[in-house]
Amino acid sequence: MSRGVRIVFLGKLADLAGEEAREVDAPLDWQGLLDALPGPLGEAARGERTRIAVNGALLADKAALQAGEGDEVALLPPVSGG
Amino acid sequence: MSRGVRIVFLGKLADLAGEEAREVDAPLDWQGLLDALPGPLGEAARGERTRIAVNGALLADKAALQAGEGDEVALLPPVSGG
Amino acid sequence: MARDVRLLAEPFNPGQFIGPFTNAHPGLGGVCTFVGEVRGGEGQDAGVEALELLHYAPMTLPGMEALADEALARFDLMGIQIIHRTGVMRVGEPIVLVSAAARHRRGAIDAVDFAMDHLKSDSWFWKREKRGGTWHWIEPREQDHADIARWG
Amino acid sequence: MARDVRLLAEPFNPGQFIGPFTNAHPGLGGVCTFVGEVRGGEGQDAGVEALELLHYAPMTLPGMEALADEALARFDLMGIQIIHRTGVMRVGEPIVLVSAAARHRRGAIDAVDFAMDHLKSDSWFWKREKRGGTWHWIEPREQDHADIARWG
Repeated sequence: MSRGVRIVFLGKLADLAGEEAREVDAPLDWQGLLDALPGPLGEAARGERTRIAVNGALLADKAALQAGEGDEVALLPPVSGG
Repeated sequence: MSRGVRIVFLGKLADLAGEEAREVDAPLDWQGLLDALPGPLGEAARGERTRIAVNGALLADKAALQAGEGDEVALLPPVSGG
Repeated sequence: MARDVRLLAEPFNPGQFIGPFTNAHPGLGGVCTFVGEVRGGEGQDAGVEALELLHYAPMTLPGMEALADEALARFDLMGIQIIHRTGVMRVGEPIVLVSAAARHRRGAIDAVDFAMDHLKSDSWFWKREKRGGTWHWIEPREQDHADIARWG
Repeated sequence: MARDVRLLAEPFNPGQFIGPFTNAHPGLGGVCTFVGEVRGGEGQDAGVEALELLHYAPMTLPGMEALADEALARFDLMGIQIIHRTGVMRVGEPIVLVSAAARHRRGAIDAVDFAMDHLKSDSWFWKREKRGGTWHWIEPREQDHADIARWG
């Protein structure tokens, strides 16, 4: 089993990515994440309405992302309305 | 069957009256009702929190009571709380 | 627009009303239901052996029907159901059930809230409770007036 | 104080939850329940063939549990139950059920209102609907922010 960092794409970001998750090398910081997500996916990651969680915990500041081996980084677009 | 006026006592007024209803002679006006209800029952009828209905229709002004043969006059104490 | 208003003299099971009411409104977004039961066991309710609800047939059901119509006019509903017990009940028995069906939840929830406030404070029911073998009449509460005043 | 929070991947019947939840709280004064279903048939909902709710396991259920705890802390409840579907649903299928049991009705009704506003606007679900054979993502609505703002 890979011991990199797993990036999970939620909601329509999975459509944008063409997959629900991908593995990248550890460690992964904010710049590394943007480098790993070119094009519209990277733009979405930068967007202020997209939240990022590491192992289920929301980051208050995305730029502070620090993920290591075995961590799961989730890209969370805004939730759908009622 | 009597064709007088039926007076119905609701809630605790039935306890006060010792019965749920009584028949009195028609016609019945406000003074006639008070004459028919001596003591605490008459006091309760006068009380501003007791409403009076004729054949299920609330009177806006109790003193305007006019009941004829076959009418039902209800004495309604305040409803119980929630 | 369905209106179903009933006075029941015998115990009822809320499930017998909620399912059919829901199924009667295809396309709905939500159903809000409140079921009130005879409260017992604690504080001021300790020692309650039974509750009796008295009504006045010429006024009580017509008043509930008028309340249902008011809720239908005031909120954006597909239907409303108001079921109320009369007679003697024991602790834990359902007294009242109000369900509102609507395309959007806000109307359904507000209609139930509105109907319960008015049923409790402004409907023709007189209650007494039995404690230690003796019946005691329940008086109006100040809170009831405050509840009604919420609706302007 | 009972808390029952579940994510279900398969269809459910509201009655299977409401009865047992009610029976689990002897002495209660009332139970308020809201059941939301997949809306269909009219206006902007015409032509909806199916709805899919996606969740994120590490966050969605924990978020619902935190919401239930917040409702228990905020309202005077005996218990709360939150059941939410995930996966693909057709029109008329229940999506969500929230029940609150309390000694007094106000707490039960307000808790359901509170939980629904937060579930709809502030929980980790992403929805898409199928129209004409094609899936479309549902975007956030302005109304959702207004709903949350009601609770200060």
